[in-house]
Amino acid sequence: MATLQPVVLFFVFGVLAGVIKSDLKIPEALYKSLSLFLLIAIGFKGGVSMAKYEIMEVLPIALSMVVLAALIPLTAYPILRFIGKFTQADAGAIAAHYGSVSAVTFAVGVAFLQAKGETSEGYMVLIMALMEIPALVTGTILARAGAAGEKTQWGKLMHEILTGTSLYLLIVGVIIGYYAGMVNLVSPLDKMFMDLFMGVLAFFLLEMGLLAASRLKAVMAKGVFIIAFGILFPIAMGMFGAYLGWLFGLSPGGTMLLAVLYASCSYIAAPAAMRIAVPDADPAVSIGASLGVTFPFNIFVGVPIYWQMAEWFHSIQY
Amino acid sequence: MATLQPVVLFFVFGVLAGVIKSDLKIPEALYKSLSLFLLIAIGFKGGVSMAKYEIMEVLPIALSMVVLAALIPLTAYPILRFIGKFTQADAGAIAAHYGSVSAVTFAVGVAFLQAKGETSEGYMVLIMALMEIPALVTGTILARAGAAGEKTQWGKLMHEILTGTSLYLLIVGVIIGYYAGMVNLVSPLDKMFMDLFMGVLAFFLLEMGLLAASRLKAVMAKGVFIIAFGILFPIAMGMFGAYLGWLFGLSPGGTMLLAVLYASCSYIAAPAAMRIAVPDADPAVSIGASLGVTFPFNIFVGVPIYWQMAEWFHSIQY
Amino acid sequence: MATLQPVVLFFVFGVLAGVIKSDLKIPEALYKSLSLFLLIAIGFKGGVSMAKYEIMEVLPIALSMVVLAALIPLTAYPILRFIGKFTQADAGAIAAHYGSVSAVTFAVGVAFLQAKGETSEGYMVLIMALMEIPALVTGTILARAGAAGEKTQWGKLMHEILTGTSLYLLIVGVIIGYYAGMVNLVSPLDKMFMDLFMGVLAFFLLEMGLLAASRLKAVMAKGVFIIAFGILFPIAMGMFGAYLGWLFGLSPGGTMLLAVLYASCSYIAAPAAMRIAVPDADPAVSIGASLGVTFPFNIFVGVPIYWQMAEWFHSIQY
Amino acid sequence: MDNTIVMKRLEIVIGIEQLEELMELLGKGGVRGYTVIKNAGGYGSRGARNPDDVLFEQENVVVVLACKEDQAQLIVSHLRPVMKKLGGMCLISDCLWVEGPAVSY
Amino acid sequence: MDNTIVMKRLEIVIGIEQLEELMELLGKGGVRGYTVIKNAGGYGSRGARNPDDVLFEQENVVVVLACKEDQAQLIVSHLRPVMKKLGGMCLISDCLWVEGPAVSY
Amino acid sequence: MDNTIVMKRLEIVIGIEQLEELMELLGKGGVRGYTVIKNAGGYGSRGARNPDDVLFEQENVVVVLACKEDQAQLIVSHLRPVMKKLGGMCLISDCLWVEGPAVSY
Ligand SMILES: Nc1ncnc2c1ncn2[C@@H]1O[C@H](COP(=O)(O)O)[C@@H](O)[C@H]1O
Ligand SMILES: Nc1ncnc2c1ncn2[C@@H]1O[C@H](COP(=O)(O)O)[C@@H](O)[C@H]1O
Ligand SMILES: Nc1ncnc2c1ncn2[C@@H]1O[C@H](COP(=O)(O)O)[C@@H](O)[C@H]1O
Ligand code: NA
Ligand code: NA
Ligand code: NA
Repeated sequence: MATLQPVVLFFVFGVLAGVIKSDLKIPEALYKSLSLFLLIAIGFKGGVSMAKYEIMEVLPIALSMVVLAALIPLTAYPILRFIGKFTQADAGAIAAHYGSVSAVTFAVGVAFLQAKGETSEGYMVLIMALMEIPALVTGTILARAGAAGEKTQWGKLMHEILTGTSLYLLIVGVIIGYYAGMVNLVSPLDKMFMDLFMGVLAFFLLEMGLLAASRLKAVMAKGVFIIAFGILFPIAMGMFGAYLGWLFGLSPGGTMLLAVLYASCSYIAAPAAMRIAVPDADPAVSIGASLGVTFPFNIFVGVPIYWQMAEWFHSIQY
Repeated sequence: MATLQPVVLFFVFGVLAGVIKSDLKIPEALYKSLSLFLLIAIGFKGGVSMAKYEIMEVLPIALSMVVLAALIPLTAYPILRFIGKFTQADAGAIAAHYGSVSAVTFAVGVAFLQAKGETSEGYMVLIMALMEIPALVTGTILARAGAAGEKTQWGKLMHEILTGTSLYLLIVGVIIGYYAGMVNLVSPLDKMFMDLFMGVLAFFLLEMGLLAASRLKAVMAKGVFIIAFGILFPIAMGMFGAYLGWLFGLSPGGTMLLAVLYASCSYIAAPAAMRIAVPDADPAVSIGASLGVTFPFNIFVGVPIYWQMAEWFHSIQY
Repeated sequence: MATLQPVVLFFVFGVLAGVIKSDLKIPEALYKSLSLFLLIAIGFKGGVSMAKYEIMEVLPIALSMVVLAALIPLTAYPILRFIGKFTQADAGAIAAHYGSVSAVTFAVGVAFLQAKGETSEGYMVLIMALMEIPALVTGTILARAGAAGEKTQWGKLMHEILTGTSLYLLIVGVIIGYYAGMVNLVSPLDKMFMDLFMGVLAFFLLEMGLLAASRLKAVMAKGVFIIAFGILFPIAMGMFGAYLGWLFGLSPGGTMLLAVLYASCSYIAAPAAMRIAVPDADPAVSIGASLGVTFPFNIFVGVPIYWQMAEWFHSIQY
Repeated sequence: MDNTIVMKRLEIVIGIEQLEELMELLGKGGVRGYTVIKNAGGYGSRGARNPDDVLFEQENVVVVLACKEDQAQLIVSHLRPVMKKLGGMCLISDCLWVEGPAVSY
Repeated sequence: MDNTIVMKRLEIVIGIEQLEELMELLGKGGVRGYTVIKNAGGYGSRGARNPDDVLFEQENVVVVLACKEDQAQLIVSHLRPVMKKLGGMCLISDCLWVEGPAVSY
Repeated sequence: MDNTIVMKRLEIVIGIEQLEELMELLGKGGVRGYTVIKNAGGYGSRGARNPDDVLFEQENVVVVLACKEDQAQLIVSHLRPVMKKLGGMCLISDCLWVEGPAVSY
């Protein structure tokens, strides 16, 4: 078993603070500031290491993995709709959440690799940024296809997806990191965006713990199905991601990160997009499952499992 | 005389900004964020260095020093009640403040040792976290014993003390620091929680100066007694703490920090607890004395004195 | 052509976010916190390197450059009043803005030198802090001389100028940096105020881009004159500053920074002061020109030009 | 005015530490709509309260609530006994509710 | 009361995502003054709205507006048709405007 | 309504830079209670005021104040002369004060 990273303990103590009703509170401005930081820093880090590749060479692979991510909501939807008995709107919205990604889970994965001394492909972060698009669009189509009621505001939705803070800052980080890498001026910026990464993640996880604690009750009320789904579905998708990563010839580290991307689900960008696209879906269920079940599962259990999967695939001789 | 640390000058300029009515303002969210940081960082640092000890060996010593801290409010109360002529409620509440500790004063003490190249026992921070408990409980008993009026809300008070942000985050810091030290994964977190410690303290002291300036008037109005008390009582308690530290065989650095803990008084955790436990006490006096008199005295004059005391005790041959 | 610094790309993406109406928002508390940080850090850095000089030796030179800065609003006023056809109040207020300085532009200049490996005189930051005074006073006189209406509140204005956050924190930074340099205790503070400088600047520039985008429309409406003024006037003043710097025997780096100070204009301290001194001036024009035109011009085009000027003057043999 | 219903407007100001208790009371009163403005300050029988004080929580909360007269009567009768502990203020005035599709009173 | 004008006071509570639309409506109604309080929370037909939720924007906005009766009538007639989409609440009450030099109604 | 006192409700909106002056005025008027909501924005004779503008302080403040009619008269008489400099708005309406143990009016 891999050593538990100290940083994820912050999540545990965030949850605990919520459970024992501590008066601990993270100021909203700090939470938002830290999330801006994490998005830029994740992008920057990826961009810097992308500077070592020929972009044009990796682009087709990256785009394939992005497009294939549309399969995730397509798999989730029937399970949610027909086994979970969710309404079309809810099933589609939850599917969109699980097709999307969690940058913080990705960050925990990166930290895991770092502690192991493993490297990964820098453009994984580009895949993360772009994966939102097919996931949210597919989820919306599933939620709305044939449904009565007001017409889907596709224009507004696409604007929200494409200019939303998450995607925008990740891309900004990638571009600036890439440029800094090319002109060899990474140095004074890395003191902030690389050295402080783990410390900022610690604070962020503390707040995530508090948030997860406050959402847990809503999810528990929804019964055992959503909890089972929140654990089993990521494992399956992680396996699928690891398989694809290996197939496309990624390094073991990159393979594991692709598994993390496929397995993780969104609780920031997707809720905002779904509110516009599928206003009749209940955000409590999707956010609750995403943040209260899948996120903790992934950072504690999932990440080491996806690493095992990556190692297992890479041990195959053929 | 020891060199004045640059970091404490930030306090001076915070006070000055208040006095000349500068429009300088620290955003509330920044103040709160920095205080979260400092608590975790202080705990973390202590936890990391505790990883080098056998916990079970130091626990009895640490707990003795915690329990003995109950003597501080017991000493303060009669002075405040009978010489200072405060009401029972006020005397008890102020006694609780002086029995408690100031994490920032502690931090200045740590910075002082660092500049001197002296080390100290990591578990001092554990003592700091736990000292709140006997101090606040004793102070409350003194304030309420035999008093008429509503019954003391002991349940609510103990919840506030035990789950309050200060104690909780110090302990969280200690645990995670200890764990990180044990598994040898301190490294990426120290970039944040250790390297930035002094810089964050600088900002915090600037704000503390602004706050102290705004409280000074209220304290001045209370006359010369409270000012004399705010200076002389910490000296006496510092001496007591230094004596105990030496008695228990702490290093000179640890001895000095115990003196700082005994001499310092609270302006964050204690006011919150006293509002619940002793609602009829006037917070203006206790916060004013604590922040307007004792805090500046300690960081400028007290800390070097407590160091002298520690050195003096440790020079005793017997 | 010099390499574009990665950090200024953050400004570009801030503007872009505004233009495409991204929901990206920097929390107000973060913006304010970062600006406190930058002011202290700029001062601190300057103060530390001032510790290497005999203050009394450089003071006359520094003060001369401060006093000569009064010429900037005196030059700007007739252009604005008679060519630009602005009202007396508006012309005076804009002149005051252009006589003042932008600490962020200065910071970009410092970063430029750093990337080039060039040094500069530490007391440039003192000049920056003090330049506000003659600029704002002269601008106010120009705006109010002979004007009817309420009397100028000189007392209130001087208080605002002298105790305003910008000037105050720069001076605080200088003093503490100087002291830390003298007692050789720069070390733990530099981890914050020096190492993180560029990263903080990056965030700040992102927000400045957002702000500039939101102001651009107001400035465009004012027509081509103000845009031409916002570009040509700084070039002329930059030339004047570079000439003075060379005349006073500054290093090439210092010469360039003086050019930056003369060329840059204020959008924080000056608006606050002008609201008190010239309440009938329209802040939309002065802030718009300052932030929407001159600031971006300076950080992208001006800074490299001023460096060329400094090199050119220093290549003169006489 | 056309398409309006005669109603009562309640405006309650209390310390934030008592908000939870107030919410429970309103729930018992069967209230189906209210608006909460946090981060208020003020002055009253307990002296000044400044929401910006970072050392000592003193925030006030303003709760505005439109309802039918009989429900207002009910809420006030629930509220008065605890007013002693709650402190703060409660104002009642007349208002017209502009009818819309949603009924949240 | 001396030196006062009889006017109407409108108090509108909506979600912040609809503020822009409301502002346009008020502009069309020829409104010359209003006050906006953001960061409000509340409860209504769509359930609870908590402005402090960091994951999901649920902020309410309170808009207070004093105007002459006929203008109030006009604003309400503009407002009612869109109330369906807007949700929220709109109260009208009587008030006196204390005359000053500036006329912003 | 039972257990209520007939009172006046004042609602004042001014720029934050004038709050101190207003507080002094209210003090002179013998006011014993008021509520302050900061961070408001709005639109009036001086144009739009946006509390979120980081470059230029434009915050408005809403002060709500319940008092007896004669005191309202007094406060308004104090307020009107300075309204010119203060700008902003002041509304007066009728209300009932729900009696409690504390008297802060
Ligand atoms: N009866 C009421 N009294 C006060 N505020 C209300 C009332 N009904 C609704 N609101 C406010 O209007 C917002 C939107 O209402 P709704 O669209 O019905 O959910 C709520 O979140 C409340 O802030
Ligand atoms: N008719 C009105 N209704 C509501 N608020 C107003 C009205 N007129 C002015 N205000 C408020 O008073 C502030 C100052 O007004 P003024 O001094 O006229 O610009 C404005 O920014 C608004 O917040
Ligand atoms: N007469 C009043 N007018 C407006 N607000 C009041 C009044 N009296 C009390 N308040 C508000 O109610 C809060 C609590 O009042 P108290 O419990 O009397 O101190 C005060 O801080 C004010 O915000
Ligand atoms: Na996913
Ligand atoms: Na103590
Ligand atoms: Na200038």
